[in-house]
Amino acid sequence: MPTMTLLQAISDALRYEMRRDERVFLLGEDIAEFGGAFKVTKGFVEEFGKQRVINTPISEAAIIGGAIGAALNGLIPVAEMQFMDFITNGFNQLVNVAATTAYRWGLPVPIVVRGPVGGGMSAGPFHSRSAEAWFAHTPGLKVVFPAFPADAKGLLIAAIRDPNPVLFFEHKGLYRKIREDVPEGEHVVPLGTARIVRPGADLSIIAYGRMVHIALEVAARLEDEGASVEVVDIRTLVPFDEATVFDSVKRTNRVVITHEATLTAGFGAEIAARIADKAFEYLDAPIRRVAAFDAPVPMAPPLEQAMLPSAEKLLDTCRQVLEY
Amino acid sequence: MPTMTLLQAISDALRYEMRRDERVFLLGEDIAEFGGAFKVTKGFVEEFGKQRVINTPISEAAIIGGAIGAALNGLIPVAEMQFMDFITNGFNQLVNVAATTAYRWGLPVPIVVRGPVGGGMSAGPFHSRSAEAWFAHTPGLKVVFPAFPADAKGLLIAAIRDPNPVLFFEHKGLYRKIREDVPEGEHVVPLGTARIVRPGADLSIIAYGRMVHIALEVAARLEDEGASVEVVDIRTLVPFDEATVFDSVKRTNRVVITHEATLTAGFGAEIAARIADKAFEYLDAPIRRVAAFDAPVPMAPPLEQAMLPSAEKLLDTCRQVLEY
Amino acid sequence: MADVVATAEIPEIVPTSLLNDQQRVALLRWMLHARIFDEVTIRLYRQGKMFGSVFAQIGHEAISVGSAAVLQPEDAIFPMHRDLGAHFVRGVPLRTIALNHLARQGSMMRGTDGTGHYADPQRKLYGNISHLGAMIPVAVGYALAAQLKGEPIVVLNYIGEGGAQTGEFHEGLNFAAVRKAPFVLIIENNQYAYSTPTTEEYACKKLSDRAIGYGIPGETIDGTDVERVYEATFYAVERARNGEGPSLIEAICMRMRGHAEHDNASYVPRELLEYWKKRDPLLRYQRFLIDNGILSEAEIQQMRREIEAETVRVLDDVLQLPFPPAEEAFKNVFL
Amino acid sequence: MADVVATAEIPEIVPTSLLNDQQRVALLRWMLHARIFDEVTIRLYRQGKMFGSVFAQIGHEAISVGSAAVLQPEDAIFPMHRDLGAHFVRGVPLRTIALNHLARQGSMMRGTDGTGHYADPQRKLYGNISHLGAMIPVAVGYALAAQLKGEPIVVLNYIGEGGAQTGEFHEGLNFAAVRKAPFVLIIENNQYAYSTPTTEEYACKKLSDRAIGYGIPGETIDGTDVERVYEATFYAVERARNGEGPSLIEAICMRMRGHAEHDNASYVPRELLEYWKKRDPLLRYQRFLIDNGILSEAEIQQMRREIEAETVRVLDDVLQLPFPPAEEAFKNVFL
Ligand SMILES: Cc1ncc(C[n+]2csc(CCOP(=O)(O)OP(=O)(O)O)c2C)c(N)n1
Ligand SMILES: Cc1ncc(C[n+]2csc(CCOP(=O)(O)OP(=O)(O)O)c2C)c(N)n1
Ligand SMILES: [Mg+2]
Ligand SMILES: [Mg+2]
Repeated sequence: MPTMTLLQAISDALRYEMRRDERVFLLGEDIAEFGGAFKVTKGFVEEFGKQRVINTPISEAAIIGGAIGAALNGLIPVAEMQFMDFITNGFNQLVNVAATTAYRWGLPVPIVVRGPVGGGMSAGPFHSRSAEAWFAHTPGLKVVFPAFPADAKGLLIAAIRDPNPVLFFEHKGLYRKIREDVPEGEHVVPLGTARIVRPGADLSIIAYGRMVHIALEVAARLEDEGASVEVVDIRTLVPFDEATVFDSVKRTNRVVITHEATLTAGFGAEIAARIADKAFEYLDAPIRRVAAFDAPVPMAPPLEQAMLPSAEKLLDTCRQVLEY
Repeated sequence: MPTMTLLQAISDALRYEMRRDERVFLLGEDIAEFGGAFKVTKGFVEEFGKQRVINTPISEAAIIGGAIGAALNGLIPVAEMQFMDFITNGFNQLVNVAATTAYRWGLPVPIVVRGPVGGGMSAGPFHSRSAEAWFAHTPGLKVVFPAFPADAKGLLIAAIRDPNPVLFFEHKGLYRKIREDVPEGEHVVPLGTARIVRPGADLSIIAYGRMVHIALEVAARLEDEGASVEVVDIRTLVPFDEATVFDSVKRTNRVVITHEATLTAGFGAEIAARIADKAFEYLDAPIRRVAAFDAPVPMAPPLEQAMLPSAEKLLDTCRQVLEY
Repeated sequence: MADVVATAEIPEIVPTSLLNDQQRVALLRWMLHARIFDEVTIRLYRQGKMFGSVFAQIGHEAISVGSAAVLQPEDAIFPMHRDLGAHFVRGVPLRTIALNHLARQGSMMRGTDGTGHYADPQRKLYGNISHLGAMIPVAVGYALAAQLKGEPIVVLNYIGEGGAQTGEFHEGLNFAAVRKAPFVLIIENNQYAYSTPTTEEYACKKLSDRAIGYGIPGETIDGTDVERVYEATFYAVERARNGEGPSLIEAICMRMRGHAEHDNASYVPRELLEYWKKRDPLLRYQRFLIDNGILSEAEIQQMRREIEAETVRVLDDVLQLPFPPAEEAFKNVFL
Repeated sequence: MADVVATAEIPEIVPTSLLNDQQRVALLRWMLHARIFDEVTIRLYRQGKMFGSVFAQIGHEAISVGSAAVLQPEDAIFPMHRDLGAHFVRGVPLRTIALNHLARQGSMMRGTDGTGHYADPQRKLYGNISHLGAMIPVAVGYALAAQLKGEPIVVLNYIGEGGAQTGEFHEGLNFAAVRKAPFVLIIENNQYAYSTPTTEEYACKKLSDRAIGYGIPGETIDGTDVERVYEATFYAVERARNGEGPSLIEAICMRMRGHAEHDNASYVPRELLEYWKKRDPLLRYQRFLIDNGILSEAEIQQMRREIEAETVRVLDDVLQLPFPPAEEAFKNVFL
């Protein structure tokens, strides 16, 4: 199995699907000759031509709306947002057109809207937002947020084959940082399946995206302190794998939920609420969340580090919950 | 004190503020001579002129962006969305411009974006959405959702005087249905203050908007069954009055949260998560939520009634929690 | 506006050589269908028997019918909310239209939505959503896909002059122009967006002048002359089919009713309505057909009676039907 | 494009009678400030000493400087991301610019944001956000408020030709036109949006033709001729101040560097850059001033040295400063 970065795994998934199914095509800003701002589609235009790797004007509503229309006409578009922050300009297309078409028309809208998200690189308030909760609160959209290269490949392939609109969030801080063996060729990770990335007995950390890696780091440190911490990577927010999460909580009886998005009304609240409802009697401690402070993502490193959730904050919170 | 409907109270607040402060002006579609789709601004153009009651093109981004710019230039704009559903077309202006200006520039953006929301009148998926959670998850925006005429007036006046961008949700099903005495003239309800609209000892229902009225109905029915149910109307989602909610839960030890918005990642999840964290030890039962089924709001009455949260569902859930 | 118009002439129907008499009769039939559907639903609305809003398209018939009639069955159509005529042209059965409008059991939308919001993929008809402008990028994407697949189809899409002020109008049309997509957009300029007159919607003389800024052909035509609409659409469609890219057509007409039937449109000056009443697209076309010996007054009346009887019967029938059952609410959020 | 351009002529500076020699010297000074700021930050970027991106505006100086110079202090300006020249024209001190660009302690944005995103309300300068097009409706709203208050100010706003394809461009400009807001929008057409050439961004000949569709004046000008920019802006601003409404100006130039300094712009044909190098707005204006005896070569070199020394000193200084403290992150989410 070749070793790939998260970014390479995403490119690999796109290339694999485009080779396999000629209905799959790409559209987005600067994705053709230039290969996209992060080079996810580097070399694609050479292999697939300008008909299947389409540079668009700076028009996110046209990109997403165009993808929807192409899907209605039998193609399988994968739209890139240069940064996921810009999805706000195509928001209406996603929440009102894409999200309601299956329900109203019974017609598939097999689009994927993917792109980089997240903070930690001093990119400021307009290039760092984690916006997944807006979409998790919009019935009709699936929401995927991988943490590992192999999962990213398998989930992206599943997303492309899914008949529903899927939002696919790629943490740009992981793009070139995380590297692992990734199966060549066919590799599908079904949407809606969480994964226990580290088993443990005393506490469950429920995480996704970049925070999975921080959770693993924290779990390792807590092991030195004698605590056995389980880390669950939910991988997809919608559909949400309740069984794996509840099962973990039922075994550990303590839970900390973490994401990089801001705290209030973030997806962590949904996870907490479900546990507080359906796994209530298994809880030996309050459910705690570790998330970003409720603010835009600031640019200067000291501010950004303070605003984003950190290993320290997660560690601290886990200790509190373990000691409760 | 005059008796007013929710709609009249909102008009009254707007009129009062426009008379008091000539910086206040209105913009939106069809709000001038026509008085708006729901007639909230009927008669306003006659009193305040076309300079302060501005009909706009069908351009929600221009309406909201225009309001932001006018606010930067010293005015206090109140923008009407003909239906709050259309806010998706001005979403970028709200979440990226309005929400970040205080943080980045230290400058006030005293805008209010208000309009009708909610289902129950067979208005279909594009005229019925409850979208408040998107904005509650966007730091820098305040979110208000009144249930009663007097509160609506007092909260709208507070929203207009607030230096921050405020989203003001008006349930159209309450516009002409709810009527009560409303203080004449000056009447301010501070943002961030919940209100116990019915005291009780055995269970707290935490609600806002239309669901407050359903909660009251359910509380009355449960009283007949011998249960004493408290109903807390949170009134504003952001800022959120933790103290009043926690205090209620600490007294009753049982809680049901309800809103008309769809369940997953709705604001009820945030309320549940906070309780499961900070009032955990007071809980004698799981935290339950009663919200809409995760779907677009369908049009035909049987579907819509099934999809929206109902008194029956709330009653059922309350009984379960009481019996737990 | 009102002054200009009061003294304005009523233009003659400009016959096009592209149509034969049989086609002309078909155009009239579709226009009658649209008009009568409105008349009947307005009546039902007044009687409190309707469900949902009635967005009458009286005054618009020549646009939706004259343009949709140009299309081949493989072509796709994305109508706006006053394009019932196009639904008839595409061959959607009256009963299907009624079932969807009234959200009854048997509707393709299963009660999830109503009015003309449905899609009939067999007939390549994709309804609008309420959010004005939203379907423009979608229709463009549909056209783009045809282009990528090498299918020589054309996509016809409509928008009100009010909806032409949305950002999605701009992004969609520009994208179509850049990609030379086989796309034709018709702006139905009916003088009002709800209560708002055109003077408060835009400041240019002709909305077709927007085409210049996209590098595509634009034309403003009489939207009450079905022959003129047919001809203008014909050349735009031909151009699109030949790979020469999109066109923009502004068709001028008048919304003869309120925005929907709850609205008495008291904000519309009397004279304006008086004038446009004389320009009624249906009556003028009837006169044209009679004057040219294509149909007799009696034949038209007969046609009218048949269509009316059918419309009343179908609507009455459909109104008897139950709404779809509650369980439908829980299906198909995802496929 | 590359072919057309290779053989194209280098236009002469067209002197405007609106400027006197003292003003001309000021224009040059501001252009030098902008150019040198870029040169120094590019150097720092290469040395790994910069913070954040460097969006050089080399090739754009005549636009931001020539247009901003027209404004009165009460007028407001909403620049885009290559309008550093305008910041200098407005009198923002170099140190303030540097503090904000580098997000250092003492920056008006307290480290929450960087580059030219700051606002200086005293100088009526409101920076852009990253989302292209977003500030157009905002600038229009600012102009609208002035109109409502009866203040005779004008709002000058800029957008790239790429940003002109956003929905907010359309909604904002149309709203301004309808309200006859005192608003001037300059499209800085520098041939590329990141890697995307204009042919993949829009299909019209001149973006100023979009003005027709809004019913406002539009003009395409040489954006490398600071006198021409001044003149075109002057009349547009005068018009706006007289209550005659907005104007659209397309100023043609070339982005002489990558999108930002991380980008080597290898996608730009060599000949294109060769050609535009000869059309350098700064060098040509220097030559014009020398040829017309307004400044000597030596005086210009002296000016250059002074500005360079100051720029280097200020940037070095500011780079020594710490970032604002972490606590700032928790302030001012709400006021
Ligand atoms: C984006 C959006 N904003 C507001 C509305 C509310 N609305 C529905 S129809 C309408 C007027 C439409 O005018 P126009 O596009 O000219 O079409 P017409 O009804 O005149 O045929 C408005 C404002 C909407 N549907 N969508
Ligand atoms: C709405 C939006 N989409 C995408 C981007 C990413 N982006 C940043 S700059 C840029 C190119 C801008 O081109 P143009 O407007 O011509 O300005 P230039 O950089 O050429 O001066 C893009 C695509 C963005 N900032 N905003
Ligand atoms: Mg109209
Ligand atoms: Mg450019």
